[in-house]
Amino acid sequence: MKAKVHVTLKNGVLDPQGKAIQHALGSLGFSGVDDVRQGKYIELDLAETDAAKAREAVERMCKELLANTVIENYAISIEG
Amino acid sequence: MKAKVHVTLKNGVLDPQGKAIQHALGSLGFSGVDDVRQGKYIELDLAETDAAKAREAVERMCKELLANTVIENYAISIEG
Amino acid sequence: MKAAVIVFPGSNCDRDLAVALEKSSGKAPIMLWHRETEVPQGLDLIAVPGGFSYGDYLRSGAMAAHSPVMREVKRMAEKGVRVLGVCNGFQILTEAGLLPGALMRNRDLKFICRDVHLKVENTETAFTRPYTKGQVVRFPVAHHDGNFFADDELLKRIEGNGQVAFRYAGADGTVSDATNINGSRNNIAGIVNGKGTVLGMMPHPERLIEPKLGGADGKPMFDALVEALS
Amino acid sequence: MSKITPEIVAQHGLTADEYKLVLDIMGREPNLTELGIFSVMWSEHCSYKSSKKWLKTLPTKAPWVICGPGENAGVIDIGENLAAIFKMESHNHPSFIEPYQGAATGVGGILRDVFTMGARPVANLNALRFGSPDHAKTRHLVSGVVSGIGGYGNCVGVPTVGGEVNFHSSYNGNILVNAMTVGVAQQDKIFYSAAAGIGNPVVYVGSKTGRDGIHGATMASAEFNADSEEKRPTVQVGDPFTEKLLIEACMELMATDAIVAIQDMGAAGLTSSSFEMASKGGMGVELELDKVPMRETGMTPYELMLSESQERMLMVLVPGKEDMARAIFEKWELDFAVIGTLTDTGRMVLKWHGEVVGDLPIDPLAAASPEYDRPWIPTPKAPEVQPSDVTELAWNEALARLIASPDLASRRWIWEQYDHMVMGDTVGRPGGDASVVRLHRSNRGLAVTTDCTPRYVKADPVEGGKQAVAETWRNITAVGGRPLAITDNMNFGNPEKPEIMGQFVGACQGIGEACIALDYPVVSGNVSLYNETAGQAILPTPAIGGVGLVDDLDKTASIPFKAEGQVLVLFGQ
Ligand SMILES: Nc1ncnc2c1ncn2[C@@H]1O[C@H](COP(=O)(O)OP(=O)(O)O)[C@@H](O)[C@H]1O
Repeated sequence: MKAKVHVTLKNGVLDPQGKAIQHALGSLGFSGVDDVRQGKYIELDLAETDAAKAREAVERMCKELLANTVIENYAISIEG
Repeated sequence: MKAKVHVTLKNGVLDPQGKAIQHALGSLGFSGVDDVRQGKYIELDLAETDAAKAREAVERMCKELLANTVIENYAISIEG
Repeated sequence: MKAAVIVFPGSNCDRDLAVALEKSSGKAPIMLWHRETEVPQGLDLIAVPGGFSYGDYLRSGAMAAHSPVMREVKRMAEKGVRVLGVCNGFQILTEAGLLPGALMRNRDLKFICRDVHLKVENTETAFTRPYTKGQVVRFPVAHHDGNFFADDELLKRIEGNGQVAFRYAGADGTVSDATNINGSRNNIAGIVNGKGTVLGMMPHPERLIEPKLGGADGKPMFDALVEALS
Repeated sequence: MSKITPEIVAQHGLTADEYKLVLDIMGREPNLTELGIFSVMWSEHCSYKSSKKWLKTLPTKAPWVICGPGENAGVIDIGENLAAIFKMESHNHPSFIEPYQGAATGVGGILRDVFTMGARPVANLNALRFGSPDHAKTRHLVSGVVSGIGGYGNCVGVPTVGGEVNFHSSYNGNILVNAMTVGVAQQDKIFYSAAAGIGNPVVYVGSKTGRDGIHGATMASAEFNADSEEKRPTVQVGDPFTEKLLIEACMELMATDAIVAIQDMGAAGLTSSSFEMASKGGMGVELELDKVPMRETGMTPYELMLSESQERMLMVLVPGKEDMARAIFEKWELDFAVIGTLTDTGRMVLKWHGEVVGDLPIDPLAAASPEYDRPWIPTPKAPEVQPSDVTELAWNEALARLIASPDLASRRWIWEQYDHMVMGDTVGRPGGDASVVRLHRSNRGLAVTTDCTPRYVKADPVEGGKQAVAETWRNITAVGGRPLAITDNMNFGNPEKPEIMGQFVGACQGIGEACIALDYPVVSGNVSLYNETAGQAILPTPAIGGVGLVDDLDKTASIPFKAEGQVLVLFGQ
């Protein structure tokens, strides 16, 4: 199975990267960009074939390694 | 409108970050992780209200700044 | 030699590069702010320094590559003005399309700061002429994203054209995976453009220009530029 | 009915007695914003209430001391109209919770303490203590802290040239991350924090204010426990790129004559910076909080006063210089806002869209904060080790054990992740005794080092304190430097326990005695108490940062053997 994980900064946590991208887009002449947030996108190929079990494993991976839950949220989607 | 951009490494480009995550998951005792790829996930809030125009603008942002097309692919999704 | 050093927000080796240029030429280079839309007349050399332009957020060098001044740098490079990009400067030159390839995160994901040995490959440029082909020199590196990538086809072209200037090597000149500090393809540490007028390199020649700093292998590069461009 | 309940008072880390003092000072019940300000100002972290009495005993004077403790950093004369400005500071608790960002923001904070005084930072050091190497969290913490320190310092472009690392199980739940910055300024261009000039504008520069680390300062003073998990979102994210811009913009403005006073917004942000500046200058302040650049919507005066957002500074300008200053900060793409004026009232008046939302007397808060003479007991003398207590090992086996010991193993893995050469003046790289950075365009240099051996301090705080000072002295002399002054970072457990307080008192005594004997004063420092987890205190760790001058860089010494046939000599007893 394939798992896709999005790791994003929690609301209210400073996002220097997003801020810098927004600024750079402005200097490139792109107007009307009100906000930019940058996160991570992780794709995992899993040997597991049961979706529920796969989700449960990825959930633990997020908590233990992939996300830093002090400042980040994560979202998981599992695909056949 | 909101635009979500996924920037991922092209096939054939080695992904040291993905490899490191895979390895770390292994040492944490997670078995059956066959491959890991890491990319970027960028969310943009746009003033634009027309989806087609928004997509077209974000397409240009990706080409000019958000992705390095020598090594990266990008995918855009636009949401109301 | 009339030289300029570009200063981006977040450049931090701009002064070091200026000191090295001044030491060889006796003349302080012009410091050019990234917002400049015109460069002074009669420049012989433009140096793009190391550092963390725009924090290296998004990708190293990506935002700086789009600075107003870079349009001018490109225009000057087309005219044959020599351009030297060190470290972040190399990343900026690839992002700006002045040099081929891309610089990715180091293989072991860590920032590396130490002296490394380089094998000099191409001595036909104004930058590398004082070295002999195959000579081993020692320069410091200090980077997180120095892993040079080019796909097979591009790599073949770069190699075929003799565009490789330096490779990571051992003290005895061996080039192997064990001497590849960051995972660069073919151990590439620095390349030139097709005409040999633009050099980008991850190691810092400006950091070893006097024995007191631990070595002077970088000094000949600046001396040679002064000689060639005066 | 009272709005401030005893629960709210307790949540703000104030004791019942302290709250009584609040009522006395205010002459009425404070509102929440005012209470928040008291809690921050009177936290251990800001007020030094448990340690002040003992810190006062340290020797702080010498003919070459330009400014001792009390300012943002200490200042010493290094000749040729130059001054070295330096300080060490802890970021222990945040680094345990989020090692990368905690350590990174620690570096950012100490850099600001130094450049706020007009010095360009020229060297960073870091004194680190981790739990035992086989503890489950240690690896993660070591790698996070080291990459955080590197991530910030490398980006800002200040070389990280030295430090120290120890491992001991007492740090398993409470690591220590002490960061030191050394800067160099022209003696006639040193900036202080005392506000002056009625009517002068109070100016905010740097990053926008968010809800970062609200209550961070109180957290740094409260003992860790299981529910510190809940305090997690209070960790701030560092933005070294903005810090670099802030350094350059401040340096540019400092070259003019526009600044009357300047201070960084460290722990306790706008509150401590505005109170300290006003209190030192005997001024009053009126702040219009709605003018503060804000990162988020719906922020309240309480949040603005308590936010610990990073990369911000507060300045008092010469009237009429606002536009010139604004142009500099805008060039560096930083926020700039006039947020208040100095008054002659001796009070801090906080306004929110024209309405007064806080009105507090400055001096009783800042200068007259509580001071405790906490009970302490001297550490009992440890029994002397007898030769018969020691098992003898074959010399090569002993050597192998020493080399393999985590406390002695090579630190190359760490310093190679730090750019220790940027700025082109690192003459003595890490790996030797003190590191040496050249004074730019000269043949003189600064020798810098940090040292402490916590197990010695635990066995005998007085001797251990002396030893830490002496070790920095030796490391500086070993490279050919003349030791001039130190900064200290006192990391201890809960001072409400008399044994812990006894360690603190003993270490202060030892440090003081060594400094007097060596004519080597303390010019700045920082105290971090309550370093305990579940009642288990860390080893007492008074980390010492030493700075010395190398008068002639052609006369230095370094560690490597230089050639075959040279003679080895052993000095001392
Ligand atoms: N955290 C660190 N960061 C940078 N350099 C370090 C760090 N820890 C140790 N070093 C360097 O490693 C060398 C050895 O350190 P240490 O064992 O403390 O030396 P000594 O005990 O001789 O003073 C010194 O040059 C020191 O600056």
